[in-house]
Parts: sequence; C-alpha cells; structure tokens
Amino acid sequence: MARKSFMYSVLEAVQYEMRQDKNMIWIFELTPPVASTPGKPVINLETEFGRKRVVNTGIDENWMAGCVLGAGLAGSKAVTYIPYQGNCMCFQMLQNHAGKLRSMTGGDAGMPVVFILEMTGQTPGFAGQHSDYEIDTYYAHIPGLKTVIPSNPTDAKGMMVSAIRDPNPVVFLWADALRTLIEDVPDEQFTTPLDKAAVRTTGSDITVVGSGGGMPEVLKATEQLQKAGMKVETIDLRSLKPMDTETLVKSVQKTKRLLTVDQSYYTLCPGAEVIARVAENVEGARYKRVAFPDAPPPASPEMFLWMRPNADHIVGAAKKLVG
Amino acid sequence: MARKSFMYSVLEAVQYEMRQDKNMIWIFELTPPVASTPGKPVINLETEFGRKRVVNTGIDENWMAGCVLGAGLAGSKAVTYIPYQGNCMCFQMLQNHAGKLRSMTGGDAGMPVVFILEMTGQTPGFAGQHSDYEIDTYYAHIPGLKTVIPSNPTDAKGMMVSAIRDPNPVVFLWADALRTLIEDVPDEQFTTPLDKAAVRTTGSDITVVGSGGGMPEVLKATEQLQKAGMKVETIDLRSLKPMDTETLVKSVQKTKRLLTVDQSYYTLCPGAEVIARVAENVEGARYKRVAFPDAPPPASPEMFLWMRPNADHIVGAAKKLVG
Amino acid sequence: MGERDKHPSRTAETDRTSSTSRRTFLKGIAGAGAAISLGSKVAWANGEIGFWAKDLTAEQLIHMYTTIQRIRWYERTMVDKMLTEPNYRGYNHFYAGQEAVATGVSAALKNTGGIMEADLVYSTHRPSGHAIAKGVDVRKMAAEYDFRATGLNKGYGGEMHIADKSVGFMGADGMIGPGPVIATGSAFAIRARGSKQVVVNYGGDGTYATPHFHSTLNNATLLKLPFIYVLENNLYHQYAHYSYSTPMKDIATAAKTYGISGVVVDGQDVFQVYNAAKEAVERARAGEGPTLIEAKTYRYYNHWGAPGAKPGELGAFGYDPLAITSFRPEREVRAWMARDPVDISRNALISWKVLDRAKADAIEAAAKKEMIEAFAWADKQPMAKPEDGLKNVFVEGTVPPRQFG
Amino acid sequence: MGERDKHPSRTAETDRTSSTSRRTFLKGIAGAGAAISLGSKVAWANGEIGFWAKDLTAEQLIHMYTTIQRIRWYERTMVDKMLTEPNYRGYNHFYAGQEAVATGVSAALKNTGGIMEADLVYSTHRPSGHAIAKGVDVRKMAAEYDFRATGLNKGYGGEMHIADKSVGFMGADGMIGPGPVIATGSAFAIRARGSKQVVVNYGGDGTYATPHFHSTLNNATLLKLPFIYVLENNLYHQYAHYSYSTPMKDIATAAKTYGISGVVVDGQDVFQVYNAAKEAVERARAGEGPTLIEAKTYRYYNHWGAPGAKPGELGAFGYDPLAITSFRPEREVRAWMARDPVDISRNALISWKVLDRAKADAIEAAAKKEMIEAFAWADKQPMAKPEDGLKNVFVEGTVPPRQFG
Ligand SMILES: Cc1ncc(C[n+]2csc(CCOP(=O)(O)OP(=O)(O)O)c2C)c(N)n1
Ligand SMILES: Cc1ncc(C[n+]2csc(CCOP(=O)(O)OP(=O)(O)O)c2C)c(N)n1
Ligand SMILES: [Mg+2]
Ligand SMILES: [Mg+2]
Repeated sequence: MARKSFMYSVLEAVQYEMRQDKNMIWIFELTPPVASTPGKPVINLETEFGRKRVVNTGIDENWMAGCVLGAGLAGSKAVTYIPYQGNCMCFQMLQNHAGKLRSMTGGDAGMPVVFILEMTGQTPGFAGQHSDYEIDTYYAHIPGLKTVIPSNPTDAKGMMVSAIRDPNPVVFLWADALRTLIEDVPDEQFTTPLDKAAVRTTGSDITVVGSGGGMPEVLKATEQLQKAGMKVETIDLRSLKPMDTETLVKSVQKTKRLLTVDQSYYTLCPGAEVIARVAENVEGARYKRVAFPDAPPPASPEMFLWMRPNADHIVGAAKKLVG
Repeated sequence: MARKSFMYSVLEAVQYEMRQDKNMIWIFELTPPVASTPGKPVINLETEFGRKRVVNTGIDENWMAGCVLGAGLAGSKAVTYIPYQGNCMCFQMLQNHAGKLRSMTGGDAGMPVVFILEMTGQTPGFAGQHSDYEIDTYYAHIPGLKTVIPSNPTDAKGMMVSAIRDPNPVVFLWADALRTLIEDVPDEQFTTPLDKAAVRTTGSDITVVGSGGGMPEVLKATEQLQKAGMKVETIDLRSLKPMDTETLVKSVQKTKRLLTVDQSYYTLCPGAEVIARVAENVEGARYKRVAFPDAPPPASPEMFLWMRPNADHIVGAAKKLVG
Repeated sequence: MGERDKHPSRTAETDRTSSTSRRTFLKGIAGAGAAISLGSKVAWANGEIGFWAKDLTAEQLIHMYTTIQRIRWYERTMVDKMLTEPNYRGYNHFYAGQEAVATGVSAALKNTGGIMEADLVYSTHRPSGHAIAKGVDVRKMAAEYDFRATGLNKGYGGEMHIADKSVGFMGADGMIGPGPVIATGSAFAIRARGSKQVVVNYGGDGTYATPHFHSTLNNATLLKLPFIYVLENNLYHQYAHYSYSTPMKDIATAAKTYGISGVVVDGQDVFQVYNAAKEAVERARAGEGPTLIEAKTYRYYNHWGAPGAKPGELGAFGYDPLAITSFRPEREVRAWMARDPVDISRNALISWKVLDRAKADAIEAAAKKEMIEAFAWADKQPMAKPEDGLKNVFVEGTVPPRQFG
Repeated sequence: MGERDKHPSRTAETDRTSSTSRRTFLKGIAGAGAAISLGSKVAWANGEIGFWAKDLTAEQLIHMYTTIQRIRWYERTMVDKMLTEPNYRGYNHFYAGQEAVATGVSAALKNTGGIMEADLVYSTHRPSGHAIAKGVDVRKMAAEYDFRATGLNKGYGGEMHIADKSVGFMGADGMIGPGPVIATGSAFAIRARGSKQVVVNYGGDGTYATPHFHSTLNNATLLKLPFIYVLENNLYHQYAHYSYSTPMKDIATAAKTYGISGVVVDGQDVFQVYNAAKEAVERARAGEGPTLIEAKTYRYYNHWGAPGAKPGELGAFGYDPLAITSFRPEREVRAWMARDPVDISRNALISWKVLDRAKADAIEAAAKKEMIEAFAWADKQPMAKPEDGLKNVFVEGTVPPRQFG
C-alpha cells in the first residue's frame, strides 16, 4: 500500500500485466507512460519494455486505435492511451469495427484490447475542443464495447487490470481532472468488476448518481447534504455499458428521488439513461438532472465555471427534489 | 401537388434553393442527386448545375463534411449527402468543428450548411456495419448542431427547405427505409419548423413517441391499438435537437403512460432522453422503452427481424403499459 | 480534373484459347451488347520482379490453377443460383475476373497455424477470392453467404464479414478505409512479438482516396512493419472510374513518397502476381518493411449482384447501365475478358508442360462439381435461431432483449 | 526508424548584427545553457522561386519588416506578462522565431473585403503571427487571449480560437488535422462561385502524419482548388522530432505524388517566403491548382507557455527539459536563433537602402509600444457575463441552463 496518483495506479497495473505477457503492447502519442510517486520506483513503460512494444506515434489517433485493434485480432493484448484532443478522431474505428467485429464474424474475431480515452472538461480557459466531456455518451451507445469510467485511483487500478484481462474491447474513459487525486492504493494486482456501480454512501431520502470526473463534486455535495441532515445514497456508475440497472433500481425503490449529475451535455447525457432505466422499473419516483447545458464550453472562466455542474448546484437541486 | 418519394421531395427543395442562390453547392459520393416521379420533370442536380457546384467525390466522407463546412465558413450555402457507410467517418468533423466553431469564435463563424446523413437499419441480410441505425444518438448529443429526422416525404421537403435557409449547421438524418414512401407533396417551396414534434394522433390512454425510420411501424401499431379501443397519442419527434419537451410533457401529463420506440440501440437511445425529460416534469407516470437490443444487428434475417422493433412489439408493450 | 487524360484506357490483347468458364461467360453476356471489339495493348507491368514461379513444383503450379478455377466456379455457381432460384438469399460482390490476384498472393503465404503462426490476410467487401485462396472452407462460406446457422460465421456476417482466423483469414470488412489501418496493427503486434508472420491487406483502387491510405503507408513505413498492401486496381469504385479519385495513373507510385517499395503487376497473370508477392513477403519477413503492390485487374460483373437480377439490367451482371458519373464501356469489359486469368494460367501451364488439356479440363470439372455441391450443402443447412442474435456481442453471455419493451 | 538519419541536424550561419529583440532574447536564455555554438550551414531552400520581393515598393517592404516586429513584440509583451503578473490568465503557443512565414505569406494576399472578397487564411493552435500578419486588431486579440467580453471573440475562444472573418482570418483551430480539410472546402466554394479568392492553410510538420493531410492534398489536386498549404516545419510536434512521424526529410516532396507544385523555402527569410507565396497565389488565382509550401523554421520558445512559468523549467520558454521521446538540443535552439527573421529582414532592407538603422529602430520601438498599449487596453476590458455562455450556440437565442437541475 502506498499513496498513488491515478496515473501511477494505472501504470502499475499495466506494468505488471506487460511483465507477464511478453506480447502485450502500448501505443501512445503525447503522454509518455511514465509516473512516479514518493517511495516507489518510477514507472516508465517505454524504457522498460522498449520501443518495439511501446511506441510514440505521429498525430494520428485513428491509427492508434486501429493499431491496437489489429494487434488484438492477431492475438496480442494491446492498450492505447489516446489524448483528449483525439478522442473522437478514432470514433468510427470503435463504433463500426471494435464494437461490431465480434458479432459480425459470429465470434471469430478476438479483441483483448483497451482503449484509454482521455477526456477533460475541468479546465477553465480552454474552449469547446479542449474542454469537452461529451464522449461518455458517444462511446456508451456503441454495442460490443464495455465502456467504463473509474473515478479514483483505486478503481482505476482494479478496473485497468480487469480491462486488460477481459477478452472484449474495453473503452476506459480517463477523466483528466482526476489526475490530482492521490490515495492509498494496494501494490499487488487486484481486479474490480467492469459491470458494477459502487454505492458510495447509503441513505433513504434521495439517490444521487454521478460518474468519472463529476464524482469529486458529487461527493462534496453529498457531505454537505448529509451535514444538513439529508440521508443521501450516492452511487458512482463506474461502468456506463453495461449499466448496473439493478443497483440503480434498488436504490430508487427505496428513496423515490433520483438526481443525476453529469459533466456531459444535457441532451442524452448518461443521466438520461439512468433516469429512463429507473423510470421503467420504479413507480411514483421524482427525477431531476444536473448536467452541462447543450452548449460547447466557452473559454472564459466566468462563463465556463458558471455552466459546469458543481457541488453547490447539486446541493440546490437535491434540496428542491427532496423538499 | 403530385405524388413524390422522399428523394424527389428533398431534391425538389434543393433544386429550388440552388436556382435562387448561384453559390450554393452539393457534394455527393455514391448517390447521384437524381430523382423522378410520374408526370414531373426528372431532377438531376449534377447536370442542371454542373460539376463545379455539384461534385461526386472519392471515398472520403470526412472530406465531404469538411468541404461543406469550409464552404459555409466562406459564405456559400452547402449541402452534402453522405452515404450510410460513411456516416461516422465524418463524426469528429461535426462533433468538434461544425458544432463548436460558432461558440468558439464568439459568433464569428457562420455555417449555413446541411449534412444529410443516410442511415439504414431496415435491411435484413446486412450485418452491423451495413444496417446501423445508431447515429441518431451520436449526433443528437452534439451541441451547436440542429439534428432532425423527418419521417415522410412532406416533412422531408419542408424541413430541407428550413435546413438550407437556417444559418446554423443542420444534421438531416435520412432513414433509408423511408425511400419507398410515396405521398402527395406540394410543388411549391414551404418550410417546416426544425424544432417541433408532430402529434400524429391524439388520445388520452397512452403517449407513444417515435421518430424517423421507426415511424411507419409506430403508425401501424397505433392503428391496431386504436382498433382495439385504445386512445393513443402518437408523437413523431421530427427534431432530436432541440427536442420539443413541451409537446412531450403536455401529452404525458394527460396520458400518464409513455412508450418510446427506437430503432437505435437501447442504451442511450433517443427514447431515454424523451423519458428523462418527461420524468423530470411529470409525476406519477409509467414508462417503457421498445428499442433495438444493445447488439450489432446480425445479418441473418431470422435474428435481425426478431430483434428489430416492429408494430407487434409496440402493440404488446403498449397493452402491458396501459393494462 | 485535367489529370484524367493521363489515364490511358485499359485494353487487352486477344487470346484465342478459352476455358469453358470464359466461353460460357461470353455467351452469358452476348445478349447484352455488340460484337467483341478488342484493342491491341497488353495490360502492362513494371518493377523488378523475379521469376520464381517457374521454379515452383508442378504441384504448386497446379494448385494455383486449381485455386483460380475454384474461385471462378464459386462465383459462377452463385450467379446461376441468383438467376434461377427466386428464394435464394445470398448476394455477392463478385470477384470473377480478379482471381489471379488472390491466388498469386496466397501462393506466397503461409496459410496454416492460426493467428500466432499463419500469415494474416485482411480482405474487403469483395472477399470470396481472397478467402478461397487463403484456404477457407467453401461449404461453410456458401452457407454463410445464405446466413445459415452452420455457416462460417453462424449467419451473423454474410458475404461482407466472412472470417476464419484458423487459416489466417482475418476477415472481410464492409467499410472502405479502416481495414488497412487495422491490418497494420496486426503487423505491429507481429513485429513486437518477434514472430515471422507477415500481413497482407487487400484494398481496391477506391481505397486510395481514403484518409486511411496515408495513415496506413506512413505508419507501416515509419515502424518498418511486415506489411503488404495489395491494391487491386479494377479501374472502378462502384460507378466511378478511378480517375475521379486518383490523380496518378499508377497508384503504386504513391509508395515513392514514403520511400518504400511500390510495384505494378499484371493482375491477370497469376505468376507475375506470385513473383511480386514473394519478393514482398521475403522483404517483410527479413524485417525490411512494407510493400505496395498494385495489381491491374478487372471485375467482370457489376459492382454487386443479388437474387432477382436479370442480365442486362441494373443490379445484374456485366454492365452498369444506370451508372451516372462514369460507366464501364462494353468494349472495355470485353477486352478485359479476353485476358482471362483462367485462360492465362491454363495456357501457361500447358505450354510449360505442367498440364495437358485433358488434365486442365478435369481440374475445372472438379472445381465446378465441388462448388455445386458446396452450395447444395449450404441449402440444406439450418437457419439461425432468432434469439442467438443476442449472443456474440461479448465473448461471454447474451445481452438482454429490448425490442419487446 | 532507420529513416531518421536522413534528417540532417538543422544548424545555421552566424549573423553578426542583431536587433534589440534578438539581443534580449539571447540574454533571456543565457542563464539556461552553455555558450552559443553555431554550425556553418545555412538553412536551405530549393525550387524555382522568383525574386519579386525586390521589386516591391519601399512601403510594402517596410510593411513586412513592421509586421515581423509587431508579431515579435506581441509575443515578447505577453511573455513578460506571464513571467511577472501572477494574475494574468492568458496562455500562448508562441510564434516567435517563425514570424517571417506568416508575414511573407500575407504580403502576397488580399486582406480586405471579408469572406466574399478577401483571401482566406486558416490557422492553427499557434495563431498569433498568422492573425497579426492578416490584419487582425491586436488590441482585441490581446483581450481575447485573456477571455475578455470585448475580446475579438468575446472571450469564448481564447488563443486557440481567435477568428476575424472581416479580414479573411478564418480562425485558429485547436485540433491537428481537420483544419486543412475545412480549408479546402472554402477553396471549393470559391471555385464554384467563380470568385478570385485563394485559400491559405497553415499547418505544422505535425500535420503531415494526420490522415487529413492526404485527404487535403488529394482533393485539392483532383478539383484543382485555389489552395495553398503552408507547412511550417519547425522540426517538432510537441516533444517529438518530426522524424518520428515523417519518413522524408522534405515534406514538400509529398506534393510529387499528387503531381502538384511543392516547394521548400527558408522560413526565416521573409522575402523568400513572399516569393514562393506569390508564385503559388498567382497559380491558384489562374485556376492552376494547389501548392504545398514547406517553410523550414523554428519556434524559439517551448511548445506552450502559461502564467507562472519560470525560465529553464517545464512550461517555460526556451527548452523542453522534461521532454521524453526526443528533445530540442540547446545547440539547435541557439543556432536557429542566430538566423533570426527580424535580423534577416532588417539587414536586407538596410543593405537595399530601404531603411536605415535609425528608421529600423524606430519601427521596432513603435511596435513595442503598440503591443504594450494593446495588452494594457486588454487588461482594462470587462470580464464575460456568466450567462452569456448560453449564447452563440446557435445564431439565434440562447440554450437553457441545465447545471442547476
Ligand atoms: C466508408 C465507406 N464509404 C462508402 C462505401 C460504399 N462502397 C462500397 S464498395 C465501394 C467501392 C469500392 O471500390 P474499390 O475500393 O475500388 O473496390 P472494388 O469494389 O472495385 O473491388 C464503395 C464506395 C463503403 N463501403 N464504405
Ligand atoms: C488531433 C489532435 N491530437 C493531438 C493534439 C495535441 N497537440 C497540440 S499541438 C501538437 C503538436 C503540433 O505540432 P505541429 O503541427 O508541428 O505544430 P507546432 O506546434 O510545431 O507549431 C499536438 C500533438 C491536437 N491538438 N489535436
Ligand atoms: Mg475498384
Ligand atoms: Mg511543428
């Protein structure tokens, strides 16, 4: 156990798997697979495994995605870390190939690969293209992909191990705002399921559902609400596809109040799916969404910070819903 | 007034606008802009306007989308018809550029352009890549684009006129299954709003909401249900973004039963957004979704036709919801 | 588009002997057009291609001829079904006319040992020839083309998605562009794990204009991948001549930009294709990087064929009468048919005394019989179970049905 | 990656006169490394470039020099703010070192008349020089870099999205790849409507590896578009040398594949850039199609700079100390700084007797003063109103707030 960042936790998971499997590869573009943490050795996949297995490419994220997909089809485990600027450059490759090849070949195609897609959304001062958080919806709608979005270093490590060992293509959404989180994470390999939401606090007044980069503010709001006496059941989705309907439905059956929180644009945000699933299964509940408006995030900090959902917004919406 | 197909109706709209505006262009790849109908002149945009304004390109749908976007930025109205095989090749161009440029430039960028994106989903015998219907969700999540999906030749004409005259980029989803529909469509230009759902039948027992290529089966089911004595309010979304919340909410306030129907994959299908919007605004209603499972459509007609939502499925689900 | 006139029209030399297959072809299209009119220029080739083909064993040479005939008769048998059986459901992007390309390439590859040992082939929306040449079971293929539960891919894929990794046939792909990119990924994995495999990607002239073309060759070059791009230039992508999307006459010249080897071969001559492929394979196996091979070839049929087609009409075989932007002149179709890959290989082997006429005829008869039996077998196979559509989304389990609400 | 050694390391010739700007630059970085060590080879150029620059009026020549100085001082003033004002919010991908490229190109363009008449320029994530050379108001630019409500783009865009269509500056774009494709669309519209405009697209060496590069040149070629791709090869894309993504030394040679004109110019010499641009513009206006111009140049600063930076540390100016895959050797940085575009233009104009030293100094002083005033004006501009974030999604109206639930 040692204090580790999101990046260190993930690279520790990858390093272990790459040591076990001499065929496994890692493709990156800007972000070198390097991380350090006090008291632990620096991890540098490029120097440890060499440039035949770990490659820095040109600016061609569609190729990066196609490369790991092709590597997987040829029987090698493969992971790519795609920077947020390119996280839709590779969209068609995942939507029409990675997600469909297994079905279209009746099971012949094997794709033991992981697409790490970085997303931002947390940084004032960068306009639409450089502060988008919208890809959760795009990728979660694709069938044949498992789309997960861990929200802390521990989950990130456990879910990365599971993702690498999963024989299916996994989209690992990497909310960049979480890079500053540091916590104690076990040194040994462990797995965290790719299809289970995590109930972060239990309560009977309201269910609050968030995910990924939105979770720090959700947890902050939860604390404030609890201090104000509200019994909040807070759920971290962790996996967008498959979505853990059971955990969601069970919770709202109890609380009859559901508030979803998204950094993604309102229309068709993951919270819409959460509400729809619950509404199909629970009667007489009340619903509300907090989300980014249907507008590209402007650069100006004044505009952006007003628009981005935060703990105050969540507290306000929860109070209205319960009150 | 004359009987016209979907294609004839749309090309009639386009032909008129291109005659008014000598700068307007049309880019296509496989589908020549040609249509005929008994008793009316053949429309052929390529021969009428010449190959400087109407161009058949190589297999590069991302370029097609970028081309009309750039034409629009330079002050020329522009339309492209992208075949269904390429309808996600151009995704990033719309997601990160067409949808964001106006906001990112504080209004400096003008994009009076229309992206016609063909989608299929209706054809047994073609596997995942060639029978997808999933793009409604992908494109509707993008801010800064108006995303519409007409379901009959009349709406197609009126909405195409509106789309061309709209100063914003419009995604015009073209459900290929509708090409066989033929109906009387006015000869003169008329406009149909890009932000209003159409109430196809009024009723007080249940609200059924569909769109685009799914509408023929929705209307068939409506008739069957009406014959069985159910008062069905059937709504055709027509526009996915902006979505006409008011019409939806008003209807479910009355019926307290909402059934959504989608050809798109279940998770994050447009129906999820419909339910979420209504659930945020109506209390005590019941909800159900009919949608394509979260699976790429298999080629085998036996599998595919069993999976694709049809009138029987809709009738069954409506009866369960009301009963 | 002033570049268009750099493309000479492709005509071909008369060849007086015909196999049964070619003779019946010509008969088949006779009603649809005027008399045969042939030019005098051969389809040409350049590059420094060796002549190893002549050194192959008789068995290997006969295998090539047999493969060409098997592909041809797979197509012919299917055509006949489409024309005569109203309930038949299969469709096809016919490979007839192009058989020498896949046959010559696969003859230079290792086709056994699965994905960790075989050479890997990525195919296109026009996969039948690539698959048969790589060794895919034709009965299962025929069953897959008709979406049967016991088809090669259990009825999930149909023609455009056949795949069989056990022989290194990585699959057809219905999209134009991404396939080659994915194929370089397999080549990357091979280089990383140090195995001796090579990866072949087939693509049409239509793939040149895709953004993926640059991506593929640039990355294959930079990483020196064991990768061979076999570009089958059959002059058309759907209903447009390749000059609408390609500024140069020989697409292989694009290799020069990357500093890799590019070669043009006569795609109708299986031995020339084999020679070029063998050189490229040896280079790739030796770690010397990728090759772009452009095979000049021609498809005899329309872009696509489906049941209910009638000769001479849209969707049928031979011509593209409704093509808008550009179309295939009948003269051109017939000229290419006169340089039939079946005849060229047959005549060569007879002149090399590897075969005599009787043996050649017997091989053809056997191929025909095999394919008729394969399709007959396919016809008797069970249909897919509807609920199985929920399988094979992931390796494990099924996804929930959602169509019932 | 054996192709790497085809790339000679770029060194440059000593130049003994220095402008104030260069002298202070050298002082600024003096603490960060060893003594200046310069090679003897000039940055080179080829192609048949005319010599129209010498025929320009003195006024036009002085305008070029003035533009270079204005760009340089825009950058320098911003650097100073970043180093000294803790509350300053603007960031920048500095253009310093590359000024001659944008200046030479814009000198060959029509910069008035808006989108229906002006020549149109598409820029990158490194837009300041392109914008200033095209005639964008620097006060509004400075305000935009600090997200002010009265900024060029009302605070919505910041550095990477400045745009001003009134002068034909179509905007920066933060993505690498799509910009050039979009730019060809403007060229297409121009050809279709028959206006005499041309479109210039700027792109870095990093754009070569994008799939869009092929798409752009192929379509521009096939459609003979009035399009000029100015590829600023500053040797690096972020922290990787261009040899990691490009197999050839001169990216301009890629033009040969398409059969279009490709030319390499010394990007430090504004007159050489102007000559190449002028030739390309004339060709485009005459309907003779596109040109690829590769300008060999260099950025003096780190890839990116933001407030709080300290000299010699990551994120600051001069070097990339934490770069992993490859990094810029100090020797290389200093060698390029010795061929400073400010000095080269200044010396040329003095030797041509277009300027004397006093006048040249006065121009520089005026540029410096203008920029200090521009940033001071920007500092006093109002912040954006939060609710305005809901505007400018569409031309009309606002979108609903959704963050409050
Ligand atoms: C991305 C994409 N766009 C369009 C299509 C439709 N399409 C199918 S085949 C084809 C032509 C392919 O031409 P070519 O590569 O020359 O192969 P050929 O058919 O001649 O064998 C096209 C455009 C597609 N499959 N994928
Ligand atoms: C699609 C995409 N991928 C990655 C990035 C991140 N990125 C920003 S600038 C840059 C390097 C660009 O290099 P080059 O084109 O040479 O321009 P320069 O910075 O040298 O001016 C990269 C990779 C991006 N902006 N867009
Ligand atoms: Mg072709
Ligand atoms: Mg660069």
